[in-house]
Amino acid sequence: MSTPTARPPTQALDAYLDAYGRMRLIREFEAAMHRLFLRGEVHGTTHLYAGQEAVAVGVCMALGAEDYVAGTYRGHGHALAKGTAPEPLIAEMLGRASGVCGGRAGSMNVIDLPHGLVGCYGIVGGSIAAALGAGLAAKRQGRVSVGFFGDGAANQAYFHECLNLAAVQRLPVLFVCENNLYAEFTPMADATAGADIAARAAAYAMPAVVVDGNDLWAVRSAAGEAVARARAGEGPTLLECRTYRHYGHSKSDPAPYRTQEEVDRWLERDPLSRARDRLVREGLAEEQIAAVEQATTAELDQAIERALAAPYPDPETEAATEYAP
Amino acid sequence: MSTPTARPPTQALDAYLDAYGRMRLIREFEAAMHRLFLRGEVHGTTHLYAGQEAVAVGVCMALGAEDYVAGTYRGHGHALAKGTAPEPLIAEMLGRASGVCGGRAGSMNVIDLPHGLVGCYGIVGGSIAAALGAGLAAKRQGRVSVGFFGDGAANQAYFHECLNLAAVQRLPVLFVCENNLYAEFTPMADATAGADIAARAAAYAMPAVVVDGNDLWAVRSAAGEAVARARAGEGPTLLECRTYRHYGHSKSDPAPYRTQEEVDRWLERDPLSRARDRLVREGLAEEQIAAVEQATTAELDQAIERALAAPYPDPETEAATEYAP
Amino acid sequence: MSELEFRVAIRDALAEELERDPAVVFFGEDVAVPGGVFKATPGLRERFGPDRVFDTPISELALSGAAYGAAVTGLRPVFEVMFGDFMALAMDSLVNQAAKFWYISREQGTVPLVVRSAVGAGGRFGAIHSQTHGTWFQGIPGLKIVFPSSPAEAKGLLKASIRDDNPVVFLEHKRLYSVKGPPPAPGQEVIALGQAGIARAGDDLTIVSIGKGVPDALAAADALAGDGISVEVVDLRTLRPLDLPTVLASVARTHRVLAVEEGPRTGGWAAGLLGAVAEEGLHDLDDAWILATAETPIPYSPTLEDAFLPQAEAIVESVRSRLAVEVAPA
Amino acid sequence: MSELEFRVAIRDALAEELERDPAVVFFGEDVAVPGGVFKATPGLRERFGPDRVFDTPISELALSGAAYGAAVTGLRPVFEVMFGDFMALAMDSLVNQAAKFWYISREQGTVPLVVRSAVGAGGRFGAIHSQTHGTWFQGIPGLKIVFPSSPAEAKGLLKASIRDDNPVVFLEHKRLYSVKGPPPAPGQEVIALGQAGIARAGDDLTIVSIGKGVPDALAAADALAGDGISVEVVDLRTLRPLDLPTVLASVARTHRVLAVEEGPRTGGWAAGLLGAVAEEGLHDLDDAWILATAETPIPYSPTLEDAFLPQAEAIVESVRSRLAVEVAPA
Ligand SMILES: Cc1ncc(C[n+]2csc(CCOP(=O)(O)OP(=O)(O)O)c2C)c(N)n1
Ligand SMILES: Cc1ncc(C[n+]2csc(CCOP(=O)(O)OP(=O)(O)O)c2C)c(N)n1
Ligand SMILES: [Mg+2]
Ligand SMILES: [Mg+2]
Repeated sequence: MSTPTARPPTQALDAYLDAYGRMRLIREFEAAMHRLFLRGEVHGTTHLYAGQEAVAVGVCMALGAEDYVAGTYRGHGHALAKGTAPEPLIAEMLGRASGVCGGRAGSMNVIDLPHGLVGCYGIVGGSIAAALGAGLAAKRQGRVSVGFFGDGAANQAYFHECLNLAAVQRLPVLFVCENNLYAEFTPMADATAGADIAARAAAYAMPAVVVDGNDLWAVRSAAGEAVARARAGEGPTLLECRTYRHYGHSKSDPAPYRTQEEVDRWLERDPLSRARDRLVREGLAEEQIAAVEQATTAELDQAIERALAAPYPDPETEAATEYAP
Repeated sequence: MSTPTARPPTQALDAYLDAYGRMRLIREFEAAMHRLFLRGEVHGTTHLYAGQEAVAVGVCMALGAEDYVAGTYRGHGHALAKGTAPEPLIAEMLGRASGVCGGRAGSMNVIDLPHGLVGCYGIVGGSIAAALGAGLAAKRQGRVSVGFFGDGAANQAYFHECLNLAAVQRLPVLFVCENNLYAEFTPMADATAGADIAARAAAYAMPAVVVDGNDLWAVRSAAGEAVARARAGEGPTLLECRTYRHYGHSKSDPAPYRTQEEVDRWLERDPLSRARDRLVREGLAEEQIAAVEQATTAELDQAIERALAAPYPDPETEAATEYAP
Repeated sequence: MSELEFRVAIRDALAEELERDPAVVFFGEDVAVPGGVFKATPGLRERFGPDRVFDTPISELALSGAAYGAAVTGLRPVFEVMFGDFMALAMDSLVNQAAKFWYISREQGTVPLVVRSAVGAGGRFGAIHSQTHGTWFQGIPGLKIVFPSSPAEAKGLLKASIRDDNPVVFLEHKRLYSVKGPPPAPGQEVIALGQAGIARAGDDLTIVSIGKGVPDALAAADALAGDGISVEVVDLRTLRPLDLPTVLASVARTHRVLAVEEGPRTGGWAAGLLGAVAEEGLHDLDDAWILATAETPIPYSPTLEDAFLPQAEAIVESVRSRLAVEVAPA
Repeated sequence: MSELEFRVAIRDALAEELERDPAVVFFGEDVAVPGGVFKATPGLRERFGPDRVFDTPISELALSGAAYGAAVTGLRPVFEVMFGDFMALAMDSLVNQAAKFWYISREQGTVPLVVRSAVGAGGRFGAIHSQTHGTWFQGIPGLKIVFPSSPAEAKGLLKASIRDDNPVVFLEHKRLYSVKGPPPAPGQEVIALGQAGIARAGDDLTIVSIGKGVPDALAAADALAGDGISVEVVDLRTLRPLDLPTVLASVARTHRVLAVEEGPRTGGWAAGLLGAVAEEGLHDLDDAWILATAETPIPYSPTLEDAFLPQAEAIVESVRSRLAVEVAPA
């Protein structure tokens, strides 16, 4: 298990500027979800991705449009990183007919096959299984498959059975654990014997990498290597990305179990500002970056406005069928 | 992970003579089951333990009568080693009213609570869960709990979730993997990524020991250390016992997937003859050993005779209830 | 007397049984220190200590197995599977270990365990956090399935479930947690399992339901009284065992039965209940029908979910149209 | 024409569909090199190669998840869960992923997968290798549940299941594997799912069953013909969707219905079917009853297991006594 430090970008800088734009989109999207939830426009519950943007965006930078991603109930970031448009995604949260799933799925279960988002999974560990299965198809299609999951999911049945099977079959799968130190309100170390998720890959003789999940460049480079291995037929990799969620677990959680000191320490390592600083260090002009930020904000504002204007599905006219024909 | 070689007996030699007697009982019991199956007296299917006797007997030597054991569908050896009497066990296989479960359970699902046999489990991995749960009670009762399972079970959901939870709770549990190189007809290495079961304990920061499962002394000593750790509150241990089954997987399996060369190699390491040789080396007289052997055979013959004479349960008079009162 | 909130009734039942019997333990995901995502169990860990009330990893199958193994070796475990939807992960140990033990061991030992879960739709939680898993387990001999409809029942039935020597699948409807009602009546602190209740007496029609369906049926009965239709409401309380005699006795008087289920008609308990009524009481029966949900997963969008659920208004509507149809000239 | 053995019918259906569509893959525990513990699938790996037909670890949940994920990304997986009892371990992915996908994705994609299992009692396999898991899944919208009763049906229904774009739970009764029968009639090579069959026409009584229950009902019908009782046998073929119209049409003529289920009465499909019949066809109905198993796990001992099962003799006995009771003076 090696810990690579950020290395020179393997893609042109504009790819990182673009990625930074997507991270920024996710950050603002989640802030908007939070507001809309408090306004009663987003229903039930919602799990915000803010703070973990570098993971989804960094991994998806290493993927092609045709590759597969399986996300979690904390999946807005996974969807936006893979290419789902903000408007149908917001509309889904709002339960509108124009939602990416017509309002049927909601925040926890978003599916966007046209963009390779196999699904987001309300069952902890479900994304691991979906990625495994997509890997079976991907192997035949020359694609790769990615499953995002949290530290808590590493104690689930799916983790064990699916990593073993993926390794036995040498499937082109990236298992991306977003270790944000908590499963709901339970500290990772209290529920995870050994408290070392990357180390669990050794049980399956699977390579694993621990990555600074708040460093876009580090995630991109680790994901790139794993994707290369997968495409070369060398099988799956486990990436453990150390990161932190800025909000509580879900809408209703003020996160009293986290110390202010811990929160502050992680806010200092905010992936968004770190990415921005690095872009500046790498020589991008302030105006260039600001332009992307303004474009992102404008895109999101318009998406929200359109989504809010969309109608709710009408049960009378909604022609749902139990089965595919 | 350390591999202890057999060390001087920690109990008086007569304990080993007694243990050898039990191994012999199991060996002859299974031969009898095989005959009775072919005669149509044992029904459905049956999985014979012959060849693995040193594991169950060696582990149970390290236990007290009040400790708990969970066995598998290959469980005749686990039951006899823990103290189940041959007659009610045979009667159960024969489906007779005098069976340890009244003929309701059969070969795969034997339960003998009075002897601490929580159960034998037809579900691969089920014994791991039973041992975990018994460990919760055992911790409060000052007892220990043992779960026997095969190499194939190491790929099951139960293995992962239960070892993790046992480690988190520091439960007094021995997880005893009987690695006999095959899961049904599938070679262990073909289904088990990494092909190293003991190594999987590291995923849970759990100590693991690889033991020569055909060496009674080695098993007894490794189990003794694990039991001591458990009683001392130091938590669970994984023992991987390398062994081999003499028969096919189940009644219907001629085991074509094993080479004669492999079978012969393992027969040379037959745990029964090795134990006998060692007893002689340790200074026991031939007559002493022969006496035990004759007593064992006599006990078994009588048990079989009685069991065969017992009536089948009568559906008319059998007062079964769905629920405990 | 002060009102009892459903979630507090659950908490009180747990606390009283933990107090009463040292063999009782309680565990689950985020139930101890955090007190549960539905705030049903705060304070128990502080009161009874981390050996008896503890948080676990996200390992539903292991929790189920741990409860089974502990139950057959002297403990009386109660565990929580947060949402009923997740019971699919915990099923094997319940079905293939816990439910079988008493019978196949020829009564060597009992399996006193309870698994609590939040169930039901209407909370905008979507298709995978809104199911009611009772029917997944209804065909498993050896299990009991309990589903309270009020705070008093929640307390009385949970206490009985914890004292029961058989594995119990205990369902708590999300939309009942914040409901307040009278505490258990004297003598009703523990409600025997397998005994349906008459929630309201009536003469023209028997509505049978369970859990959240009971308050919905009672609200419908009020509205229908205005139409001059006298409705008897039978509260099943348990799906297994099923108290058929109480239902038959009611139908023998009213001659009409409507079963209201929050779940699909095919494979649901409602259809099974009507089948049992038809088998035993066919000649008492003038009419029998089911109000259930559409044969699709549960939708997230408020407009879709509201239309999906058999709420009070839907029950009233169903009764009015069915009875009208009935009296219409052929 | 030469007779077809049930296990060969399964093998032929798999081979023909693997041949027909390169997207079809087949995997499970000991199904490929060993050819399956019931010898249903030997030769497929040799013929179609290890990329399309392969053995797996003992990981039912992962198999189920792998099939789901593969099905939504372009493959048509068929996998085996050796014994239906083990389906409890595979349930989550089927229920919470595969069954939900078509609806909650708003028809973005389909889930063409099939899970085959050996089910049923009578083989002396005991309580945990003899269950029929159909009813565990009957209340799950989005799933289809298929249970053939003959070699011809096994072939025609399995081919249809593999071609179906929805997740299919496919049940194979252990005591049918060695049964031989006529191969599919011309035009019956693929049997549409959701369509019950009339296995025997009759006028006095409709017996509805599925799987092994159908040959048992047919044997009973022969015996009852001797008593002058003309029995119609309806073979459901699928438990979900349920072909109620065919059952109602039959009952409208015979006015009496007996549902025969190898499984407990409470929570079974038989009771649900009678409930649906009562709802739709109450006034056609002179009698309706169920022959099911006792409410206990399945016993191992031959004497107990034989008494436990609703075999042909038990069906005959049940009909004779029920009809006699019926005509007895009040
Ligand atoms: C099988 C299952 N068990 C429990 C839950 C309830 N639950 C939702 S999120 C969560 C915590 C997951 O933590 P982690 O995997 O670390 O992901 P994170 O929320 O931190 O991103 C739990 C227990 C669930 N959704 N699914
Ligand atoms: C959950 C489950 N899956 C599959 C089976 C069928 N089966 C019975 S034994 C067996 C092989 C188990 O191999 P292993 O764990 O190595 O134990 P061994 O038989 O070698 O003692 C399998 C697959 C089962 N009983 N339970
Ligand atoms: Mg986390
Ligand atoms: Mg083995």
